[in-house]
Formats: sequence, structure tokens, C-alpha cells
Amino acid sequence: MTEYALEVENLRKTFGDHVAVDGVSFSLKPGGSLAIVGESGSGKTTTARMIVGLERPDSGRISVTGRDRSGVARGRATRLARARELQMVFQDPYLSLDPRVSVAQCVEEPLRLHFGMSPQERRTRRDELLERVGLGEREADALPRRLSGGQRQRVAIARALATEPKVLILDEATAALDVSIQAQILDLLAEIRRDTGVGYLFVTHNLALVRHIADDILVLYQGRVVETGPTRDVLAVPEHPYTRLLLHSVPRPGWDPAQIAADRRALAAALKETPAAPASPESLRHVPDTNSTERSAAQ
Amino acid sequence: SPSGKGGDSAAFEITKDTPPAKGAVDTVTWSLYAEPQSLDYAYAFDYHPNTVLANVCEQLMRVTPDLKVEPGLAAAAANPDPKRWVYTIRDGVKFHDGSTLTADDVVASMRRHMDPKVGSYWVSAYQNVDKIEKTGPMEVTVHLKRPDQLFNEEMGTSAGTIESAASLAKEGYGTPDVGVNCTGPFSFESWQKGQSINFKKFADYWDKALAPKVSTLTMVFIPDPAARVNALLAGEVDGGYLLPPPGFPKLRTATNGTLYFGPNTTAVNLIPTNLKGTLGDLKVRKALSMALDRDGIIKAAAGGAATPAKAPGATGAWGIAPDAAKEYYAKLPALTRDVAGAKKLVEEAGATGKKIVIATSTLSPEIGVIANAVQSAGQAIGLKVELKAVAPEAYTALFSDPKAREGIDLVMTIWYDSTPDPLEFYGILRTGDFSNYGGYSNPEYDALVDEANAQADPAARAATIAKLQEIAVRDVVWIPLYEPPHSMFLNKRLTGAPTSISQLVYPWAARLGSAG
Amino acid sequence: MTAVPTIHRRRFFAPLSRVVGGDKLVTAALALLALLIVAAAFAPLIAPHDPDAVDLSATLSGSTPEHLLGADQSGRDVLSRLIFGARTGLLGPLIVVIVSTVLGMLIGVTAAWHGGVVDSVLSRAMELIFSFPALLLAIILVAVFGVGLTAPVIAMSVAYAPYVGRLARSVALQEKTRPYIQAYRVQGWSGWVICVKHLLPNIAPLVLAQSAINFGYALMDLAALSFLGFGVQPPTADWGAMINEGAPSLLQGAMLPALAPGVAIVITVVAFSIVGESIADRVARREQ
Amino acid sequence: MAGFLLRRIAGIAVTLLITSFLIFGSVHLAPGDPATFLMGGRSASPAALAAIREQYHLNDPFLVQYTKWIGGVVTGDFGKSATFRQDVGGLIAARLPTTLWLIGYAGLLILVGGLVFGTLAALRRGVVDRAVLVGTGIATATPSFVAAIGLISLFSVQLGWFPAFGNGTGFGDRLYHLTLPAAALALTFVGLVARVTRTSMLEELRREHVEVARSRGVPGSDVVRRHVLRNALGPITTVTGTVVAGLLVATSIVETAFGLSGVGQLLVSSVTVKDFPVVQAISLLVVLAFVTVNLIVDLVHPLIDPRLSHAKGGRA
Amino acid sequence: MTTRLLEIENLNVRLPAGKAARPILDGVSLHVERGEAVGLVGESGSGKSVTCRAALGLLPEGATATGALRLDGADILTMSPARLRELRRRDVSMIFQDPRASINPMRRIGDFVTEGMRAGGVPQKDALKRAEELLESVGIRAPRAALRRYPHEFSGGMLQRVMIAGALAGGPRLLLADEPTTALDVTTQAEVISILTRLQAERDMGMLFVTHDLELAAAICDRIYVMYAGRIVEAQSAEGLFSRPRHPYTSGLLAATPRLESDEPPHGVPGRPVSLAESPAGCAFAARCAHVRPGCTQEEPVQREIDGAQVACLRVEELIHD
Ligand SMILES: Nc1ncnc2c1ncn2[C@@H]1O[C@H](COP(=O)(O)OP(=O)(O)OP(=O)(O)O)[C@@H](O)[C@H]1O
Ligand SMILES: Nc1ncnc2c1ncn2[C@@H]1O[C@H](COP(=O)(O)OP(=O)(O)OP(=O)(O)O)[C@@H](O)[C@H]1O
Ligand SMILES: [Mg+2]
Ligand SMILES: [Mg+2]
Repeated sequence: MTEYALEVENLRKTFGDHVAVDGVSFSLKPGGSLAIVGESGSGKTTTARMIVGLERPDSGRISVTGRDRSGVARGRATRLARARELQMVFQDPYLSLDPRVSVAQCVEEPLRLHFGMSPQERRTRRDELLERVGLGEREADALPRRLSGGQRQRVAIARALATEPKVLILDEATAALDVSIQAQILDLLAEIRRDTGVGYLFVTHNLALVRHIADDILVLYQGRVVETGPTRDVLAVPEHPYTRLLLHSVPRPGWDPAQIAADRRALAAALKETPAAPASPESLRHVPDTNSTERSAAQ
Repeated sequence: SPSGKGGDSAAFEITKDTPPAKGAVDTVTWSLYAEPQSLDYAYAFDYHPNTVLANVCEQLMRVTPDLKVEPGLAAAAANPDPKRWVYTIRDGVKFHDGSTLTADDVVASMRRHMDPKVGSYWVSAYQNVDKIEKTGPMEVTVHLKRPDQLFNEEMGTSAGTIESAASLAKEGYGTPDVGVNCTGPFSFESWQKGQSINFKKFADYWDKALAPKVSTLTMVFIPDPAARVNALLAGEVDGGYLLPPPGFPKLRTATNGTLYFGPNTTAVNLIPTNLKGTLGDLKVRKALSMALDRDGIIKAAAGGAATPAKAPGATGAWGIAPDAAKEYYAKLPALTRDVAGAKKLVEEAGATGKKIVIATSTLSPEIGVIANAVQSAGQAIGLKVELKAVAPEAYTALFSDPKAREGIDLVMTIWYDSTPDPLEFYGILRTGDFSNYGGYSNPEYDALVDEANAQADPAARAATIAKLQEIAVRDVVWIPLYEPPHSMFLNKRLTGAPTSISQLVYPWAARLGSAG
Repeated sequence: MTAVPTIHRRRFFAPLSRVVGGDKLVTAALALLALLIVAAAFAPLIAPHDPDAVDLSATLSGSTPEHLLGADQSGRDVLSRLIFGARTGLLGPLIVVIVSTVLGMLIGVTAAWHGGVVDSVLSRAMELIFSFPALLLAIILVAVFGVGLTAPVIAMSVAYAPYVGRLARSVALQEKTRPYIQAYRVQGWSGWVICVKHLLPNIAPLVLAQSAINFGYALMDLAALSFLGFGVQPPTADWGAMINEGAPSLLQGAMLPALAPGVAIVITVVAFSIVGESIADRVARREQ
Repeated sequence: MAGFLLRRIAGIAVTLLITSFLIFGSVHLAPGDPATFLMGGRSASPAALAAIREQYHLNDPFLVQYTKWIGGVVTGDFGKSATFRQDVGGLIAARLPTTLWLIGYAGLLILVGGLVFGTLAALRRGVVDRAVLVGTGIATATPSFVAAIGLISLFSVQLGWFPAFGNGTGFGDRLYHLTLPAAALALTFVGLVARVTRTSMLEELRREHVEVARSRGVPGSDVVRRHVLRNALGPITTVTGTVVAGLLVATSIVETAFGLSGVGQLLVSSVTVKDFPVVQAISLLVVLAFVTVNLIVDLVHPLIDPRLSHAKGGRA
Repeated sequence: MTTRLLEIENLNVRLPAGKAARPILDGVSLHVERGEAVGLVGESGSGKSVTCRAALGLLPEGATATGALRLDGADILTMSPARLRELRRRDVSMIFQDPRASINPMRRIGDFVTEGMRAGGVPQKDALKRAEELLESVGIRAPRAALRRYPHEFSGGMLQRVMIAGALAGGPRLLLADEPTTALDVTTQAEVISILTRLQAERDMGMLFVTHDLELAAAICDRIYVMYAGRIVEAQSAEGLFSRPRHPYTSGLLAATPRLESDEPPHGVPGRPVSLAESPAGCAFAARCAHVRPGCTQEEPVQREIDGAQVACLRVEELIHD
């Protein structure tokens, strides 16, 4: 009995002896928007992949609208149920579409799998979805190779929306696009959230972007959560030195790279001394509904 | 001298011998078409091992280049009664290791053929032998189960080869690492596996008439026919026997040597191996024989160098009575090609449309060419001729394993006699003989074979064999194709080597020497 | 002749067609192959003579109006034998390619898709077969089961499978991690469906390109075996066997009986590699 | 490194054990009585056959026979050839020098020819590249036996430049004798290596670090040597390794065509007469050579590409 | 009048041969003074890299160039190959986007850093010593050991430092930086940028800094050129660009860039960036421009100076007053 669309507890994943994700917990309200930020290799993608079931967590719990979705789905029913709850949009629009499948088919496929629609209904729904992401009939018949990066990402979004998921996971979904196109896609995503009430889990390393798209933010550092809270607060008054560093690193007028470089070295040195505690406990001011992160960070 | 004309190819001339050698030469390199698998005389049953061994190991009897049987290591062979051969061993014969030849060596050498553990290829020569005994320090007696004149002649082949008993007892006798220790004019030196075998002149050779003029003799193995011909033309090797027919045109026109054609005991035949099938009908066999284009076959398969044959046994194999043989041969009905007549015969036999299976193989090019020609001839007279390809090793097995012959009606063979006695060939058509592949059976014929084998007088024996020949031709037991001459190429710096096929058993290299 | 060149996903042998002749060369190669297939299929209608008809008067005749490519030792028409020889010449490699492609795809894709133990077992098995050069395997099987086309074709189908398998595996491994495949998993499709409907079709062109090239190599290997006397047996007209039979005639200055089938082999293999390489090139360019 | 080597060698041992079993086992599947094969197709009395069975342990159960055989193999005893009545080891040893010479010679031709033609094609785009591509296209499509026939009829029959037979003795003579066979053997693979060289060099030429080197004023020849060729060596080594390992079988064709008595020709003639002890031994030898060459290639790779080094990893 | 360090005048680059024939750059003019950091900003395919490489005399294969490219007055386009190599070794250096791709993975770091010097004839020992100093100056600890290590043993950020060290080896007067930090994390980017700007200032080098990040360009550059479809559409001082963008494309780009400071959400520019080859007659941006007038698709805009900014827009005067 929970009001959360997505709830993640104490997720952990290791590759060999490398700990990629360690004790990550968070939750996302229906229609909410949460951003996971962190530098390269901090475990963002791994976390996202565990949530959609592409990777099996070593331990931890994932639940969607209260139902347990930990582990890789076995039977067809669970597989389909999970797919109707969670969908994902990938980073590289050039690789995320089957080169042999036309745009229309690409959107129809999940409809066929998930809903017992008549072909007519399916076509209508498909056209709705494509229109929703700003694609017309001309693009519908095309193969992905004839589309631009932005158009492809629109197709990917339409495809993800087809199963009417509760939560859409976007792993650097705009990172490969030009700024002018990125903004178009962000506009579109905001609009979709308003209209459908789908929740977003953004994975990104671009803090400036986070400010405009996410209600809440979760900062990952070496697989662990170092800070979390409402975006506005965290960005205004970052508590953890790493968050501060990340924030200061974003170029802007009055930007002082030399100072940042010094801070970074200081942080690295500090962490080296206490490798077990990447986060200072007082920096974790808000951990929604679960204290596990606090606990794991406080030890 | 006999000569033949094959198709429209150039005529070939039989040269009985080459001019005698004038002087000594240091080294001679001779080509063989393959590497002998062993130098053990018990397994010397093919052209290449025999060509080598003839110079190294000697037999009780000796077959001369003009195909006569003479005393060899046995100074005398007596036949006191039809079921006994007594051999007096020659005195003062030295083995290559210096030891002296005794009756013990002879007994040991001969008994080996009868030992199943050895698995001698010459075991059939001993099929009538009861026991072999030493009957004196220099005398050996062979007791027979039935009269066997041929036995004595076979003692001129590998079946009569004598090796030192001590050497025979050695582990690995006849292999490249151990070699052989006989009494011949050349002694074994070394064997470069896969490349050559080297021999040295044997100083203590007993037969002074055949004292070698060549100090070192090297036999090289050149399996590829083209390579062999080119090596001869380039002077990389000095000579070779049994050359590939496709090379004849080039060798004939060589400037550095001469291609000789010599007397031969070889005949090329088609063997009907299944006298219960389509070919069981004499008319069909006759028809097939009539339909064959022998001249064409000679041109395509033998490089034009052969004579069409009327009889299955080679005329050249009548060494015991060469002149009488010509008369007997002349009396045989002429073989003229008559396709229409043949076709009629097949119709009469009711065999039109019946199937004949002929074996073909890549073992040697002639086999394929002849099989193709037979197929074409058979189809022209209304038979259905199928070619069955058999693997090279299976082709050899056709002649030893009845199972391998199952389903095959016709097999081409190149058959040579090791002795100058035509009974060696005609004897095999006796009922139940190992080599009577078709299972031909004729009591009259069998009786004549036994009669001949008991006749000590060559002329009388020849007359009996002539009757055998007539029957074999009449019954078309084998279908004769042609008789090729024996071929040899000799570099012009050399002379003296015999041209006849007896080089397989005669120490031919001992006569080799410089031409100038 | 066992080092089959392997296609790499992005890198590939410069397709001849890209440097010389362009699409025209590919068209020419395809036309030639089509011609060859037609010739093989309708050999009895096309060949001027019965391939086995013996004409001893024409033995080793050179090129004449009657025998355009001359006649062999037995006086058989070389051109007709060449045309009939295309039958075994193409059929053997075709079987090898089909079997090895199916087998290789199955192994490669299964290994890549399942990963883990399945992958390591299958990869080991492929490595094991790899340590037998195709020709050796063929020779061993010939030693065991006797000469003829069957043993070499079986041997080569097995020996070529890991070449296809390795390629299929590596391509499938890459393809498997591509987001579009993952997107299908996130959509809830079963592994089977994704594998068959999306993975296979996407890796197929590259694997087929490899197979087209393998075709040429299988042709060469099988011809070599026939040349050694292990493969197609006389009197069946077969290119490799024709070279074997024709080789002695070279001594008599008759080149055609051995040369004509030799040239036929070279041209056919070149044509197959042009086609295979251009497929691979197309795939590679589409990827970029 | 040592651990890696040990693991690889253990792997090879397992591979050899399995392959030896497969080879020995498959030969046992051969239809027909091995004893008759051993008689070389001659007439054989039952007594002679029994003697042969005894000599070759044919009456033992399969596994016992295998164990005896593999036990012998480990101690270098490959059994006795049925046709040659000699030790198989000796038969092979006598022919190995010729074959190794041939492989070495051909390998050299392949490597040098492949590198030279491939490099030329990669660097001289245009006419040279086209010529090399057409040439190698045809070369790779020319089976060695076709090449052998062509070379023999041209160079030894028509022109008489090279000897027609024999392995030669001594260095120069061998070189002279084995030139045509080595050329026939190498032709297909020169084409292959040239094309791999060309492709991987072109690929390296397109790499950014090559452009970076150019942008830093490094002369063209140095760029080619240090950046292009050096980096392209990986795939070239792999292909050359596979090719050279494969030569051991490919020589059987060339040796047969040229009538050279080497291991390959021995294999072919032994298959023809079903001399199984020889076939088994040579097959095992080929497999051994194959895996050994592959091991060498694997050991060479880290020397070419430090990223593959098994010893150290990690980042600064 | 003193000559400028780098002066590009009306540079046109096109690929002529065969099917691939197309223009890449059209009338690009820009200049860099000694000690000055100049930004070159634009979306992908706009021609930033081509412009940058042209300054080293590196053109795409088969491409032809017209116009002028001068370094200290010497024309790069007409230089002999030997002189060009000399120029690359000594006068101009370039830093590329992906350090891992730019450094030969099979050779040692030391080989990379000393390569240019060795080609210039500096003895091995001296070159290594200098390389050690350079590595030290870009902040690599244990530089002597680092010389013997291989690229794969370093992280991306560290490699980019090595790259910078290598670029500085010849003591260049002009540094070309083609998106040197795009492949790096933001924190690493800051570090690399700090090294780059420090060294640039210390050595009084001119720097042409290519990026698609307007904020980054503004943070480190004095002047910024904005490129669109193979043409320079606007050139201004950094503050000017942010406070008074003159070209509709610049404004669009600014509006589309998410900002940490502002609450204004990013707004997309409709359509997608095109390359020069794809762009129709007239203004290449016309199809995406909110202020487009029929004339825009007919007449190609030429650069004009407005309030110290160079702008290539037909309607720039009208828009200022809007
Ligand atoms: N399949 C895998 N096998 C081994 N290690 C992996 C695997 N996937 C990820 N890792 C490691 O796990 C860590 C976290 O990776 P992840 O991709 O989640 O990072 P990320 O935050 O998404 O980084 P980026 O911003 O670069 O995408 C990294 O160190 C990565 O090398
Ligand atoms: N070597 C080349 N051959 C052919 N065309 C090229 C080459 N290099 C660049 N181009 C073309 O020139 C145009 C400009 O490319 P350029 O690399 O300068 O863009 P860019 O502004 O650097 O883009 P990015 O931000 O993606 O690096 C593009 O359309 C590109 O396709
Ligand atoms: Mg990621
Ligand atoms: Mg660029």
C-alpha cells in the first residue's frame, strides 16, 4: 500500500569485484520526475537497466505501484506486466531502432503484443502515438535510416509510450542530440507528462538540464547515493562536497575552472582517506520513505 | 623384329638390347615411379621394388634378357622325379657382409614364403610345395604335392630370392634403416626415405661376367609422370624403365638420350569378373571384343606404342619356345572390328539393353581411358555400360578380394608374367585358381594345365599351352586388348642396360656402363 | 586452403567492385553465376556433346569447330564436360554452404544469446573443430568412409560451420547489446521471438556474405580433393577431377583438358567473392 | 603471464586428447576389416590375417587399443606403417624437413608478398591499388593445384627454368628445387594476406591518431611505419598464423602435384592405401601444429598490442 | 598594421570528385590574435572541425580550398609539404576531441609526446627530458614513469593532459582545440580547461577553441564565432553574444541551451541543423527561422557589422528594433 509509482530499495550490483551500484534507494511519485545524476561510471545506467529488468540486481527490491518487480522476469505474464509499467528510451537514437522495421511497424509491435486490438484500432492508436510525438504519415512509412536523430528519438518515445507505462526511464535520452533538437525533445517530454501523467526517471550528467526537467534529484558517486532531494533545494544549497563540485563544474559566466580543479583534488584526497564513507551523513537531508541509504552511508 | 603400328601414331621398333658398355662410370641416377615400400623380397611384387632388388638380391635361377631361364645361385637344378626339385648351391658366393652362402640360407629364404606371419606376396608360387629340406651342406630339396614345372621357373623370380639367414632374423629387415644383405652385384648403402636409395658396387660379386661398371647407383623416386619425363629430358636422371606413355613423343625426340622399346611379357586385358552376369554369355563377350576400337585405345591409352592383341597371354611371354609361339599365334582367328556384327551377336544373345559394370579408377590414366572406350563400344552394340569408380586402393583389391569385385562385370588389367613360361598366365584360368577372377571352369582346360605343368620338355609343354591358348581365345575368358612393349629411356652417356622386362629379376645395372 | 577469410563487422576486404568496375562488376559476377547455374541445371540441353561420349579419333585434339575447347585423352569434349562439371562443382559447395551456414548460425546465435555456460561449451566445441583444418577433416573422413563427394561434403560442412559460427556469434553478441534489441526486451517480447524476428534478420546479410565467400573456398577445397582423387570420381565430369585426368596430357602439349577447368574454378570463385564482398560492403556501409 | 601460458598449454593438451580420440575413433568406424587394409590388398590367407591382427592388437577392445596407441604416441611411438612396414615416426621424420622447408619458404613468400602488396595497395590508391586488388582477387581464387599445374607447365616444361622433381639437398639446391612448389602453395595466401594487410592498413590510416601524427608534422614514411603498419600488425599476424598453420595440410596438394615426398604427400598416399597408423599420426601432428601456431599468435599479440597484455592492467 | 596570428579570409572548401561532390565551407572568415582565445561554436556538421583543421593545412581527402589562410602572414594553403610539416611541428598545434582515439594505443606515452620533437631532429635524450617537463606542467604525477606507460593505463582526463603536453612540445604560437573536453565528465572538463587556459596565458598563445557548448565558449573565450551550415553567421565578444545575440540562430541556440541560472526552460528551434550541401538557396537558416521573410530564401546574406558584431542576416537591422 504505497502511493509511489516506482520504489527502489537498497539496490546493489557488482561486476566481478567491481561494485557498480551500491545500496541505491529512491522512490518516484506517479507523474513525478526524478533525475539520477553523476559522472561517468557512477552506476546510473546500471541502475536504470536493473529497474527495467535488463540486468538482475545482486540484492535489493524494486516495486512498481506496490508490486514487486525485482529480478529478471521469467514467465510471459510477468514480462508483459512489467513492460506495461516501465518503458525505457535509450541514449543513442541511431542504435535503438531496428534498422529493418519501419516507424509504423515499430510502434505497432508493442500494441500487438500487449493489447488485443483489431488491426484498425491498432492503426488508429499508432497514428495517435506518432502524432503525439510530432511525426506525420510521411515518417511513418520510412525506415529509421531515413530519419534524423531527433526524429528517431521521437519514434523511440512513441514506441515506449505504446504500452502506456507508469514510468518512463530516459537514459541520457537527449545527450546525443544537438542543443536545438534536445530542447525540442524536452518540450515534447514535458508536454507528454502533463497530458498522460507518466512518471519520468531521467538519467543524465547534465545538471543544467536537470534543473528544468526534474522535480527531484539523486546524486550518484561511485555507485552510491551521496545526496538526494528536491531539485530546487539541492541545486540551490548543495550539501555534499561532490554535489557542490558537480554544480560548480557546469560552465557559466564567472566560472573558475582552476578552483574546481583544486576542489576536485581535495575531494578525491578526502575520499581516499575514508573510502567506506563517500557521503557525509549530514549531507543526506532527504531520503524519501526509507532510511536505508542513510544507514548505509552512515556506517 | 616384331613391330607394331598403333593407330595413326608413329610406329615403334622393338630393340632387344642396347650396345654393350665400353667402360666404367662413377655414378648413375635411375628413376623409379614410386618409392618401394620395402626391400624385403617377400613383398617385392611390383615394378619398382623389383627394379631395385634385381641388382641387389639374386635368385636360385636367373631369367636372362632374352627370357631364358639359367642357373643362378643354384649351380644346378635337377628334377629327379616329377614331385621333387633338387638345387645344388653355387660354391664361393659371398653375401655383401662377407659371409658365405650355404644351404641354410637357401632353406631359410624359401621357407619364409610359407610362413603366414610373414604374409609373403609370393605365397602362390609355393602352393604345390610340401616341404623344403636341406639335403647336404650345399644342397636343398623341395618336395612337391603334385608335379610343378613352373616352380623351378618361379625360382627365377622373387619367390626364389636368397638372403642370408642371419640377416632375415634381424628386426626391421628390408626397411630403410636396416636394408638388405644379399649376393647381387650391388650392395645396399642407404635409403633417404621419400627421396632415394643408394647402392654401391659389390667388389666380391661371384659372377665375374657381370662385374658392375658403375660404382654408385642411386635410385630416385619421381611419382609425377611429367616430372619424371622432364627430369630425363633435363639429364637430372640418367634413365628409367616403364615410362608414362604420354611422355613418349617428347622422349622419342630427346637429344640427350634414347627411348627404347624392349621385349615384354605384358598384356593388357579386360577381365570379365562375373561370368554369371551379362558377360556370362559367350556371344556377348565376343561381341564386346569385336566392337572395341583397339587402335584407338592404343593411341589414347598407350601413346601409340603397342600391338593389338589376339590372345590374353602375351606372345612375349613364350620365352620357352619363342618361334613356335609365333606359329601358334598366327593360327588364332584374326580380330577385326565389326560393330554391326557385334550388335547382331548381342541381339542374338538377347542381351540388348542389359547392363555391364566396368571398374574405373584414377590409379593410372590408362584405366580411365580404356573404361571410357569400352563404355562407348558397349553402348554402340546395344549394351548398357556403366562405369563404377573405385578408389585407387580398392582397384588393387579387385585382384585379391572377391568381395571387392561384387557388382562389377569387367576390370581392366595390365598383366605381366615374371617367368618366360606362358603357363604362368594360362595356369591361372584353371578352375579355382586365385586369379581366375571370373570363375571360369572347364575340365578339359584344367586337365591340360595339369598336363603341361608335368611336362619337363619345353617344346612339349609349349604345344600343350598352345591348346590352352586356343581354348581361352575361343571362350573369350579374358578380352585381349593390346601388348605394350617394355619401355626404357637411357641417357646417351650410358649404354648396356637390357631393354626387356626381365630387368625386374635380372641384375640389369651390372651391364650398365659408359657409352664412349 | 583452409584459411577462410573472415568478415569483421565494420572492416572488410576491399570489395573488388568498389575499386574496379563498381556495380557493373557485381552485375557481371551475378550474371556469370546465373549463367553457370543455368548451364548446370540445363547441361544436357546446352552442352554440345554427351560429356562421356568417347571419340578416340579426337584424342587430345586442340580447339576445333567440333570441340571448341578441344577433347581430352579419351576424346571427350572438354566444353561439354566443363558444363556438366558445373553440376558437382556447384552442388557440393552449395550443400556445404547451406549446412555450415545453418549449423553455424544456430551455434553462433545460441552461444551469443544465452551466454554463460552454453556460450563457453559451444565456443569450446567450435575451437575444437577449428583445430582441424577443413581439408584435413575431409581427408580423414575420406580415409574412413572412402572416396566420393559425400565424405568431403560432410567434413567441410562441419569444418566451415565454426567460421560461420564465430562470425555469427560475434555479430550477434554486438547486436544483442544494441539498444534496439534491448528495447524489444523491455517491451516484453520473449527471447525467442527477438532472436528469430529481429536478431537473425539483422545479422543474416553479413553471415550470408561470409557464406558467399565460403562458397568459393568450399569449391576450391572440394576441387582440390577431387584433384587428389578423393572427391568426385571418374568418369563423372567434375572440374577438379578433370584437372587430375588432364594433367598427364600437359606432357603432350595439350593444355585445354587441365587448363579449362582450372580457369573455370578461378572465375567462379572470383565471382562468388565479388558478390560476397559487395554484400558485406553494403552491410558495412549501412552500419556507418 | 606464466599462468596464462599454463592455462593455454593445459587447454591444448585437452584439445589434443579429444582430437586424438576422435581421430582414432573415426578410423575405427571405417567399414571393412582393418586387417585386410593392413595386408595392402594382397591375397591374404586366414593365417596371415590372424598374424596381422595379433601384431596390430586388433583383437583388443577399442579403449584398450586407444590407450595403447596414445601411450605410444606420448613416448613418440606412433606405431608401424602397414604399407611401409616401418615405424611411422621414422617415416614422418624423414619427410618432415622437406615439408617444413616448403612451409617456411611459402610462409616467407606469403608474409613478404602479402605485406609488400598490401602496403603498396593501401598507400598508392589508384592504379597500383587497383592492380593489386585485381591480382590478389584472382590469386586468392586460384587453388594451389591449379597454380601448381600452371607453374609446372610454364616454368619447368616450357621454359625449363626450374627442376621438375626432387627436394634438393643443401640450402641453395633446396631453394632452387622448392621455389615452384612454394610459389604454388603461397599464391592463394599471398592474396589473402595482402588483402588483410591492405584493409587493416586502410582502417588504421583512417584512425584519428594517424591524422594527429600528421598534424604534428611527422613525415609520411614515419607515420606509415610507426602508426599505420605497426598498428595493422594485429590482424595481419592472426591471418598469417592461421594461414601458416593451414599450410601443413595444404602442402599435401602441392607435394602431390609436384611429386615431392613430404608429410602431406605421405598423408595423401597413406589415405589412398588406407594406411591408418600413418593417417592417424599425421592428423594428430597437423592438429598439434595448428594449436601451437595459434598459441604462438596469441603470445605474439600482446607484444604488438600492449592493451592485450596479460600481465598488468589498471589505469593511472 | 601588424599581421594577425591567424587570419582566415573567405575560405571555401568543397569536395569535388564524383558523386560525393559538395561544398563544405562557404566564405568563412575569422582571425585569432596573439594571446587571444577565440571560440568557434555551432551544431554538428556546421563545419567547425573542417575550419579548424584547415588552419593546419589538413583538408578532407580530395577537397579543394579557395580563399586565404595565413599564419603570421604566411599562406598555409600554398605552402610546400616540408614547410607545412615545419609549421605543424613548431607553430600550430591541435588538440582533438577524443584523446583515446588521438593517441596511438600501441605506443608509449613518451613516444607520443616526443614524436613531433624527434621529427624536428631533437635528440632522443633531450626530447625525453623536455617531455618530462611538459607532463609535469600539465599536472601528471611521476612524469618520468608515465613516459614509459601505455595510453590504456590512463583515464580519459589524464590522456587529454598528455595530449595537451604533446601539443605544447613544439612551442606553438597557435593552439587549435577541437572540442577538447566533449568526451569528458564535467568535473574533468573543468580541470582540463583550467590547465589549457593557464598554459595559454603563460605562453601567450593564440587559441581557437571549438565547441558546441555556448556557455563553455563564453566562459573561456574573448570572442566567439557562431557557425551554421558551413558559414559564419555571427561573430561577437562573449558578453555581447549572451546579452545581445544578433542572429536569429544565435538567439535560438541560446534559448535552447538549458541554463543553471535561469528559470526559463529551454526552447527548441524547429527543424534540424543542415549541412551546407543540404541547404537551399538564400539563408541556410531560413527554414527554421521565426523571422523569415520571402526575401530570405532568395538572397544569400552577407556579413555586416552591427554594434561591433559581425552578423550575416538580411533582417538584422529590423530585428534590432523589434
Ligand atoms: N556489463 C558490465 N560488465 C562489467 N562492468 C560493467 C558492465 N556494465 C557497467 N559496468 C561498470 O559498472 C560501472 C557503472 O557503469 P554505468 O554504465 O552504470 O555508469 P554510468 O553512470 O551510466 O556512466 P556513463 O555516464 O558513462 O554512462 C562502470 O564502472 C562500468 O565500467
Ligand atoms: N573527410 C571528410 N570527407 C568528406 N566530408 C567531410 C569530411 N570531413 C567533414 N566533412 C563534411 O563536412 C561538414 C562539416 O563537418 P565538420 O566535421 O567540420 O563538422 P563539425 O562542425 O565539426 O561537427 P561536429 O560537431 O559533429 O564535430 C559535414 O557535413 C561533414 O559531413
Ligand atoms: Mg550510462
Ligand atoms: Mg567536429
